[in-house]
Amino acid sequence: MRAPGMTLMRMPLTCWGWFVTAILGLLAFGVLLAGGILLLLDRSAGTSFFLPAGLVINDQVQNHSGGSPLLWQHLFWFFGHPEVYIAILPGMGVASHVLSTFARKPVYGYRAMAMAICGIGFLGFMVWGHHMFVSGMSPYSGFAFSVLTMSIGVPSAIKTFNWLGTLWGGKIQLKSPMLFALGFVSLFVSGGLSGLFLAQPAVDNLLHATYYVVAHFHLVMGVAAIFGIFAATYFWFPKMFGRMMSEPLGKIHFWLTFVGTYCIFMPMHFVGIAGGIRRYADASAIEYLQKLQPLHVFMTIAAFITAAAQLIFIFNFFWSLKFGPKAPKNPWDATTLEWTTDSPPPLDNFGGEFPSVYRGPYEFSVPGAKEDFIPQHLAPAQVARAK
Amino acid sequence: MAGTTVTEIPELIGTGRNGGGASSGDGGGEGSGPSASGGVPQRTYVTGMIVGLGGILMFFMALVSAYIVRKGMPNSTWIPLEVPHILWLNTVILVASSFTLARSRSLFRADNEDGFRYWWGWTTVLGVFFLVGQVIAWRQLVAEGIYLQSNPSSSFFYVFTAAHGLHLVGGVLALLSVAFRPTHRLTRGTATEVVSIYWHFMDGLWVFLFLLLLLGR
Amino acid sequence: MSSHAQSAHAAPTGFVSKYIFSTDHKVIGIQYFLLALTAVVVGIVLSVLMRFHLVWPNAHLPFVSGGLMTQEQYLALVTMHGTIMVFFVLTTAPQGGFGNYFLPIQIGAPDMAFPRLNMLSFWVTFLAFVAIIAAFVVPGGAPISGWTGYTPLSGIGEVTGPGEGWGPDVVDCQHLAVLPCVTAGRSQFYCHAD
Amino acid sequence: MRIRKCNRGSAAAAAMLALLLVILVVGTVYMFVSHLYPAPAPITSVGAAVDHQYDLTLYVTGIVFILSQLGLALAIFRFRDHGQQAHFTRGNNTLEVLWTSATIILFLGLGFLGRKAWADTRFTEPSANAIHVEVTANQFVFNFRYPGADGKFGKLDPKQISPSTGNPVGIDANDPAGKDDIVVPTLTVPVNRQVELLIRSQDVIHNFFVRELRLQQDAVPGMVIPIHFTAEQVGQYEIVCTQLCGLGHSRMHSYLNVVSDSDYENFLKQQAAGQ
Repeated sequence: MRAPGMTLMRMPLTCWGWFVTAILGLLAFGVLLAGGILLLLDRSAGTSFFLPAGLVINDQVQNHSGGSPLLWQHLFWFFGHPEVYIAILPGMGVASHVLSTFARKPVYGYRAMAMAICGIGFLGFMVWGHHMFVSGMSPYSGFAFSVLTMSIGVPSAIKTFNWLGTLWGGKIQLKSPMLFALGFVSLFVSGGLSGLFLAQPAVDNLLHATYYVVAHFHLVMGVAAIFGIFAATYFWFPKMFGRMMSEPLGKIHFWLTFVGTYCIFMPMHFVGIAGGIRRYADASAIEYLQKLQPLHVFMTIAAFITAAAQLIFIFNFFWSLKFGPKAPKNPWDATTLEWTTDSPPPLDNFGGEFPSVYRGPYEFSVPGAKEDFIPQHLAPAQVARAK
Repeated sequence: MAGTTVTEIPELIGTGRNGGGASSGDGGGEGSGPSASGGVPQRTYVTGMIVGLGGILMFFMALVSAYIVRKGMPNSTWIPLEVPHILWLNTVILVASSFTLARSRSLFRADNEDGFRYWWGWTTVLGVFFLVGQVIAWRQLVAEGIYLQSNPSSSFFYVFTAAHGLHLVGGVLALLSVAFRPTHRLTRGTATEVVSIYWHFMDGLWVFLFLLLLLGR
Repeated sequence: MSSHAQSAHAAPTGFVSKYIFSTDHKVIGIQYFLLALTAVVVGIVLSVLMRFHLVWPNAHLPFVSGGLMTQEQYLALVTMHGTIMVFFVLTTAPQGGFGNYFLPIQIGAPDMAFPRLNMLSFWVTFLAFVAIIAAFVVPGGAPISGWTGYTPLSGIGEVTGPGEGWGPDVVDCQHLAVLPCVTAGRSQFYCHAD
Repeated sequence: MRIRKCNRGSAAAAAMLALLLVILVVGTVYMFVSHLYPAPAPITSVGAAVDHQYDLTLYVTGIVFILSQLGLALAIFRFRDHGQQAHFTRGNNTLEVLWTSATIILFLGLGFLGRKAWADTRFTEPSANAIHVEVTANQFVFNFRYPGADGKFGKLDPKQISPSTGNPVGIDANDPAGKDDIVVPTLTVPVNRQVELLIRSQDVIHNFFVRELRLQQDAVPGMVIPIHFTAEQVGQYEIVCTQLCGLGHSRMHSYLNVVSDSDYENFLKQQAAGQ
């Protein structure tokens, strides 16, 4: 299906992200399905896969025998952790893509980036136990999972450094997609680093099931992934709907969302460190939780503002659908194939003339070329040279 | 690519590295690229089936690991289940169906349409026999008063057989559709190939599950 | 060969085949995106309610029966926020939405490998979403055992209250079951290394 | 070409984003340094070890955080589009290898250093003279059972559980060893004596968490999970449940009283008399 000349190492990093994500989903969801079926049977058919003997609910003994609650946790998290990367990997791909385009620079260390995506996907299947350090699982396997989890920090760090390398020496144009991609990098760093605390069972003794965890996964897989989605939306909206989105509205949306999310989730770390426990409906029963209330007030106000800011995005989206300025084929001077076809693309995407690929996906600012970008489909002869 | 030095740049504007263009041929199999028609190369369907089987395999492996863990639980009151003897017959039937299918495929390649239909039909019949046999096995267990919730071992027995049975029903339907329905996007060669891959997989999977239920009690 | 060459991608006519049950990966991508957009609005509303309850637990809310939000309602918010955000936003938008739309174009393909499978998986996802939203209104209400659904809490009706609570999640499992199909469809592109 | 024109980013936006990142770094560092909302001081040596490991991680991640965020800010501002030509490069393998190996050493080293604080609570056996207390969690209370004078816990029988008649954990009435067992709703332990908790649950998964002990352990039905600690400071500390266990989750808590040896003896006497 790939176009002539589109070798794996010429694919945009977005495709690498989607590819690995597809594999993760393929292998992970089946496991959740199995677990879900067993759980449903426990609920409705009176089996006891996960339900141990001698449960006393409302003073009545349940007639289940010797099931294992931990078994469910293992099945669930074997799916659950890859799911985290299913959410974030496409975001990483989009971020790399957009950063390179608007820094007018090739992605720094393309091969390393692609390999890092694969590495994260691979390691993602071997770290589910770090959700279960204090669950009663063997402490020795807990330690093994801890080391494996720490090792996921390595490909993540590689990506971060390469993103910085891509920006360094670039010619950065702060369009709304670029702003969100930059926000993605910042959020990914902030959220990823707190993972290094949670990856250690000893420290997890203090932080497990506190708001620290909530802050961590919201930053890294929640907000960061959603920033990736926003970047993708602002970046590809012209291609998808043939009109440009409003830049000023996009920028306002970014500033409010960026500041807002940090105002929500940074204080959350401190609630967690002080022992604030997640999934508590009210803090009134526990004495020490009272002291943390001011932080909660701050976060809630920030949450209201951030939520309201999203209305700007929704308005911008639908308003631009109707009234946005017509988009040219290639509004961002980007190099990948989607920008060689009409906006929006015809039914078979290329109107019958399928492109051939002659070069890597991120040929920006190549010395000797007239334009500061060389689309993938340009044959060497077609490249205009600088005088 | 990463780490290539700035000296290669003229080459970038120039030929572009390792070919590209029409020279490298198109991605599709059977000489039909996307550029020719909007269609999908036949080999895609085979790969698709293999990839799909990967997902199915993970599903069953999850169940199997659950079986092993659950069985190893302390004080789990696990009563080993005496598998109904008809399962032996069923297993033989299913294994036989794989051979008839292989025979039918080879005849198809030899353009022996009648022979192909004959053995293909036998495969379908054997598949139905197997399913019926599984139901009989269930009825025997029920007659002995062994139900889904009676014991973890019986629970797993029903789960395994039901999950595998449902997948096999799909297989039978596929066999029938190939036999009677003209295929549009797939050539019949691909259709038969894809279906037999699935069938052989389900066969092997059953043998594995049967051995697990038999030896892993 | 010729058979599929002709049947491939005759431009669909009529609203339904063009915009509802379309096999065009671009339409499906937009459908996924809009689904995620709807889901994220729901998820944000839930989270705002949670934040509100955490700070003003005794404030009267007009739309809550009895005015005060109960513990059960709060835990239901937690669970539904998690489930909706993870399955219908974070899984749906980047992969189902943009992946569907741009992966084929970026590698120069006319469509996904299995367009009809692709459409099928969207509509199953859609049904799953409808079902999980329905969990708010089924008798017994939404599940309260967190999106992780740890047993025994999730495994025993009396405790979690809503026996129906897990109903949606089962439908969820169904949609998860189909997801591998679409992932398979997607993986096609890569199985074609020349 | 209209598009090309408006491709110019403005210095203002770049400066603002860079400034925001700097504010983020400064604010975060300030919050971590100022300890406005600190965790309470640990009351065990293991807790101290945990805190040490936490600090270590904080330094490492803190440095990475500051450098990368400030680096991002600097890049955004310095390389904003003011008409310059972007510097063409595809990356540098030496650098890749360099920072890859650096992070491997840094992160994995951190992981292995964390082993000790974990091993102290989880790998080691309790000493022979440790005090044994059985913790039973159920919706939504904790109950603590002391073996009593004979030092043996009586058998348990779920059918005999009845909080109303003062048998919340369901001690088997027919087992003599259970006659002198003491069951109380709060945990009282002597200072500087090792205590081994046997954590179990009657219904759903709960969790036993005391911040000052830096100790968290799920209470899983069907399992009895031992953990041990030695409290070194007299005082009262809150025990909370951190694992979502149902409607009363946020109300489920108890107290850990660390008392002097003599007070502990008195406590045992009173309870024994109360049986």
